[in-house]
Amino acid sequence: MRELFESTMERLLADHVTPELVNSCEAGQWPQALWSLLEESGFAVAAAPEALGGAGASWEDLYPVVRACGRHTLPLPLPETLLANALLGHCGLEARNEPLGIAARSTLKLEGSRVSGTLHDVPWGRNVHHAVAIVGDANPVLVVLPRSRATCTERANVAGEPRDELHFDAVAPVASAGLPQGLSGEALWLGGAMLRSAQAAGALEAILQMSTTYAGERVQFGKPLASFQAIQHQLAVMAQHTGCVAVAAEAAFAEAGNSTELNAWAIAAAKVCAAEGTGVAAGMAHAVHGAIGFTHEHALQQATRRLWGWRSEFGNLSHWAQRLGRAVCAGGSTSLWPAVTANRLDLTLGEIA
Amino acid sequence: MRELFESTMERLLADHVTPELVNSCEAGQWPQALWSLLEESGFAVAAAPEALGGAGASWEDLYPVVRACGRHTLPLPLPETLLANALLGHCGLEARNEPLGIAARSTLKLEGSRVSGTLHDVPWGRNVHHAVAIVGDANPVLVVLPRSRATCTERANVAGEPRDELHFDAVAPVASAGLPQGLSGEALWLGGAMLRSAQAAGALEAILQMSTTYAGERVQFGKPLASFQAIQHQLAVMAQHTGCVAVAAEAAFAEAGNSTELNAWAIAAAKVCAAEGTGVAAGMAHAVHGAIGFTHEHALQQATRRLWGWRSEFGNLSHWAQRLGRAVCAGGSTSLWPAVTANRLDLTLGEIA
Amino acid sequence: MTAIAFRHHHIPAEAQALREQVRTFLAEALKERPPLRSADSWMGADPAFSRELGRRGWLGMALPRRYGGHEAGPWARYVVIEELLAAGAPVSAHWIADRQSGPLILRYGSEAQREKYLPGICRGETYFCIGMSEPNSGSDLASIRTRAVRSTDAKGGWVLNGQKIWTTNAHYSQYMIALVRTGDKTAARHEGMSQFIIDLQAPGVTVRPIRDLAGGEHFNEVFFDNVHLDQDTLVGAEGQGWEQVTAELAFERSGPERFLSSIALLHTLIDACGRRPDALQAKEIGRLVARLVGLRQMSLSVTAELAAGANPALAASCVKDLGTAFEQEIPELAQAVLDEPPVVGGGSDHAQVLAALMQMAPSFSLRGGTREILRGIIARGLGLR
Amino acid sequence: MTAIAFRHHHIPAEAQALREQVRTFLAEALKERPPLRSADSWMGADPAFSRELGRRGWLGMALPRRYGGHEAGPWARYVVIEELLAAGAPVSAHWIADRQSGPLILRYGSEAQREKYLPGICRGETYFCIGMSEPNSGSDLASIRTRAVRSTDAKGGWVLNGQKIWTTNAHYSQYMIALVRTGDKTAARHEGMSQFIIDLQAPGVTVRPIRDLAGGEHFNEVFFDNVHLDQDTLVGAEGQGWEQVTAELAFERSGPERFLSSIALLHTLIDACGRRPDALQAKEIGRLVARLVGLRQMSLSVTAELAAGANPALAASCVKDLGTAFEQEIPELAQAVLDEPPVVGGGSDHAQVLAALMQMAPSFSLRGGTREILRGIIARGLGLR
Repeated sequence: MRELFESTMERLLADHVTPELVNSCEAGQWPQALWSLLEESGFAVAAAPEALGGAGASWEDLYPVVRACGRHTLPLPLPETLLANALLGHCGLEARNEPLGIAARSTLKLEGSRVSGTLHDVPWGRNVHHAVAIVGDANPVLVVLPRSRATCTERANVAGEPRDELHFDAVAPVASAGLPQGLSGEALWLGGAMLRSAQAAGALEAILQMSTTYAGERVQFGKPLASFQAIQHQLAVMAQHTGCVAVAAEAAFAEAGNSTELNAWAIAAAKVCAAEGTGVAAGMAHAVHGAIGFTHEHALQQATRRLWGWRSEFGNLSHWAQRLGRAVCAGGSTSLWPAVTANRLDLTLGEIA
Repeated sequence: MRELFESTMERLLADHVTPELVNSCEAGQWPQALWSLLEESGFAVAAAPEALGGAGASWEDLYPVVRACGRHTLPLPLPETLLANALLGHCGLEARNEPLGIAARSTLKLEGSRVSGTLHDVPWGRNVHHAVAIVGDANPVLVVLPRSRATCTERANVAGEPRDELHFDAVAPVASAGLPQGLSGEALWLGGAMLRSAQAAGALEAILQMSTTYAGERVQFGKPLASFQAIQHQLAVMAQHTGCVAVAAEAAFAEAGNSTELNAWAIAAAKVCAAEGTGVAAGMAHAVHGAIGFTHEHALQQATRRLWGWRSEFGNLSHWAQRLGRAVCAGGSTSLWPAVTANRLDLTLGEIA
Repeated sequence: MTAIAFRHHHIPAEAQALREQVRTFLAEALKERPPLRSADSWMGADPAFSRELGRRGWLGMALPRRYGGHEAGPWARYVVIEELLAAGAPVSAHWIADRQSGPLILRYGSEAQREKYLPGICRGETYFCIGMSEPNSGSDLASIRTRAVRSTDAKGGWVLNGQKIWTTNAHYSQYMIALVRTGDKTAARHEGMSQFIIDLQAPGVTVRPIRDLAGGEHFNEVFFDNVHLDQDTLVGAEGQGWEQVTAELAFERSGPERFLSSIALLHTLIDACGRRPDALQAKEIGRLVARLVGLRQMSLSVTAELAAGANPALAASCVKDLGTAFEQEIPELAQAVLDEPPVVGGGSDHAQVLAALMQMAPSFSLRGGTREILRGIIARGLGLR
Repeated sequence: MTAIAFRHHHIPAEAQALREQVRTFLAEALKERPPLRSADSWMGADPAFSRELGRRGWLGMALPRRYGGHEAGPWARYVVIEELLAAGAPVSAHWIADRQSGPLILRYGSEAQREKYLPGICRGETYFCIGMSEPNSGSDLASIRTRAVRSTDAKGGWVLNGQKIWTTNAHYSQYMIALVRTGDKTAARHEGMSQFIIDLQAPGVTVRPIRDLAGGEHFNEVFFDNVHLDQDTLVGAEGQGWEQVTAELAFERSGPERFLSSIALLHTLIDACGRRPDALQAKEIGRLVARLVGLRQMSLSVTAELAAGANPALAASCVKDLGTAFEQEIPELAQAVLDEPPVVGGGSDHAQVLAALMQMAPSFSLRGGTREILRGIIARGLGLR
């Protein structure tokens, strides 16, 4: 399934996501035609079980899809919709073939059968049909809230992608269910971090490719940029981080597999590698491109600005690094290597500090 | 005075401190002949007032002397003796023309007219004649303790320089005095950090010089190392940090001047720059030199190992950076720029956390 | 070891005395200015503010009095400039005129040029941009193709054709000082170039803004289509443009603008971390403060050398390269040590300033010489090439 | 984008099954070993330990059974090696023989050579070193001058003269596999080189240890003065030495030894920071852990490609260069985040391990290809040169 997903998605995005489209979306457009294609192709619901209207795809299958969204800077909440539908499926709720929002952080409270409060940083909050959130600490419940009943405060991340606040006042969810065994109340935070690490992997591949191509074409001081040792070294370092992020993110998806439980250890490692790789590679890509990469038309900055935005979303470098560090220290040095080889350690240990 | 100090010291050390001498000292030798030269030339007591047997030299005058000790990796406690005699002078005590130890950290307690406890990390503790420490928090007193009355546990820093523990049991100081107004109970810690930043400045200059020379001579792939862009860039970055440490350290000495009070702000900045510059430059110097720089005979490693040792002594990078950071945060952003331009901010604010 | 002899320098007391005046003025003048605009110091143009600085005698400070200047010496100028930048004052309108064009015209210009341009610069009314880069030239200025040829008609002078690009502030400057070819096409790469003062209102000049990644318009393309240049628009000697520009660049590489570009973000970060930062925040803020202290000392050292008539190209390049690294590190660290994402169009001051500087920062290593150029200069200074 | 296709790989279950066995053995075998000695894994030689590994079937694992090997496949070997290195086991004695010389002899050696050397390697009794660098050659192996010329006397074979330097472990190895010149002096730089197995006890061989910065003796100079080499000491084809060495190096650049060299210090750092690290310590330790996880995944990806018969030179160089940066970062961070100076001859385990690795770390980017060499390979793989 994975190969089919990958090739279909790559073709679809390569055909439709142009720098012009991305710019028009930053200016406020919602590319309905492209979203309809994604709905028709079944990607929006792919992560839900077949019995609930999805394709039963595992996270391992979906890794190249999310990575491709990053590589092409898709200006639509497809990764978020995949996650939302996966969670609906785990909770036994019907998949929704529509743009869905997710809110990992909120002030939501359940009062009887209605919820009130604010969802923070909802990707494309202004455009989605419903938003998915988890409410309650002791007995967490997944709720699906109609966007039409919310008031929206528009915000954007550094790349101009909508990250809105949705305010609900005594609104009845259109669906809700308690979380099943193994599904963390943090699932949207963990899942969001996992998605962003895969998108970062894709965008890093894109800027490496652009930089390599540009260095081969651009002539300075009578020879191609690519022939300067300093440029070669920068591209080599970019390649190293790009490879590291790609494989760390893939491991996070593979460890999640089809189970309800996401793997916090592998996700933390991937998100940290992605945040760090972004810092190294985005700066180098701009250094290689020079001024041209700063123009509003250039695809480079569409990728780098998203990388800068994504690395702060669902926990920045220190958030995830500190969780890893606290967990390892709490377990002592003898916990480290077994955790590395098992790709697993209980990160809730990290909450003690 | 400064120019005379600088040229005299440079000549003296260039003539006498060879890699062989440094190695023999690491193996346990005490170079008495060289120390006698330093005593005869008056450097050991230079920082004390003339009335108390010194030359009344300011720290600004002495900066090039301490930097030269670093550049030549002088295997003797001359910088520490300068500091000890400066403090004796501030306390109205007679200067001592002999090798002196300093202990910024100790468990020393004053009981009547006698002291007991352990002095930690005393440079050349096994060789000095007396050690200077400050005892007591409320009414701190400077004490001069006879080395002959201590038991010594021998330790060394990463460069093999003696950093011994001296244990005293009910020993009467040979001299003691309360600290005058303006002299901090931390004076040995601050002063030690100031000395190490100047030594680092000198050693960084030395390894830049060695690396530049080596890169010009060594041929690889048919051309001098110096002609490779990657090598040029590394040496350029080394030069930047070397310059930064030199001027930051000099500023710390200049701000201290002749006054009793050392400038914690300028010292903190210098020590942080030195620690960071060491990390960058020592690694690059070894990368440029390749395997030859690892041999026991080579002067490069004599300088880099001291740099690695010194950056941990009298507070590591984080110690001083956190003091700066806490002080600036406690004052709020509006305190930053006035402190930068005045080269001064009360760092005791930094102790609240 | 003398190649990089940085020496500690105190700013003389008479120059220091200016500091409080400038601070007091800025505290009042900028009190309503939100942090997001302070982040944009270089890019923020405010002609009224520039004229006010002119009135106060803080522009053209080093220029002779007979041209409207104040003969105030390099240290007074340094104090004023660092205070303006640290406060995030909107200096962009007059910046290039005050820093580069004025001194260039004084040094190489004719008496007529000095009289024509310098008084307006000192008043904060006359703005310049610098025409260097061209499409396909980038850092490689020797490859430029814009060309002035001797006019054959009665007016004399030259006729200019070609194009400049990435020209900061061309859209509101009255003049450009451009480096163009005047020699024959077979000349060596660095020969046959000259500098001209071009009136950007002249017929045949077209300025087209370039929209940047953050949506702003600071850069421009400037096209020259048979633009007539009078004889007295030539600055300095014909064919000496390369040498003149090279001397100018050394000046450009060591001032406080080479390490203060992200200072507004350091300010919001300090306040966002609060009075009791955690161990990570304290360490990284303190490390940045230490580097700031060190860079300023380096910059003062270079200023002293320039004041003494030396040409400290190596030291100046050290300040610029290390300073740029510092400016670029601030947004990286700010994003890493505080878990607050950068936000556009809302959110806290810190989140917005972070978003702005995150996007601007990569450009800091392009202006005034790329990292490769600077390190090449340093390597040459070390005797490596 | 396919040039650096790192893919996630699970280690197969049958190889994983070995892990607990190895761990249990190591926990017992190394329980008295102080951290300072664990820090010295590569450099620590312990022939008894090596023979014990041989007895357990954990050496020569990928070699055919008929030579004493175990035909265990690359994953089982990977598991054993990473467990040994993570535990800081003293692997130095057999390391090169097991990792490089054995596979080389299997691949290029004659049947007689295989029968002569491989069983001893599998038993942990026969140790090899590698003769590559020479004075004035450094990374530039094509410039080596040690030369074997055809013997003119009755015995046949070759006569070897010259010198190798920086030869790790030559002082206790029985054999060296050396790259030397056999072609005529006018041959191109990479031509006319061959590999020989040299008996280090043979007449004319002198091994002289080089004392290193920390006072240890791991490197050697090895001198050859008319050393006679039998015909059957030539490995592979005459004149093919360069190609053989190049293929060997790719194998050498992606294993866990390329990022685990400082693991003992990460262990002592974790314990020295304690169960409740501060914000700075938690962040830096966590960042290192994340990088370790990522590097291991990269290394597994390269192992899978090697197992599938590919030659992932670019990916392997990525692992080595990023892995070395990681190994070198650990002592830097350890010294920065905990205010405990490195100590020699006393003090805490952490202080002593820090002192040891601080001094060793710069060498990590010299062995197995310098940073410049590796980045050059990556750049070539990206199509840049």
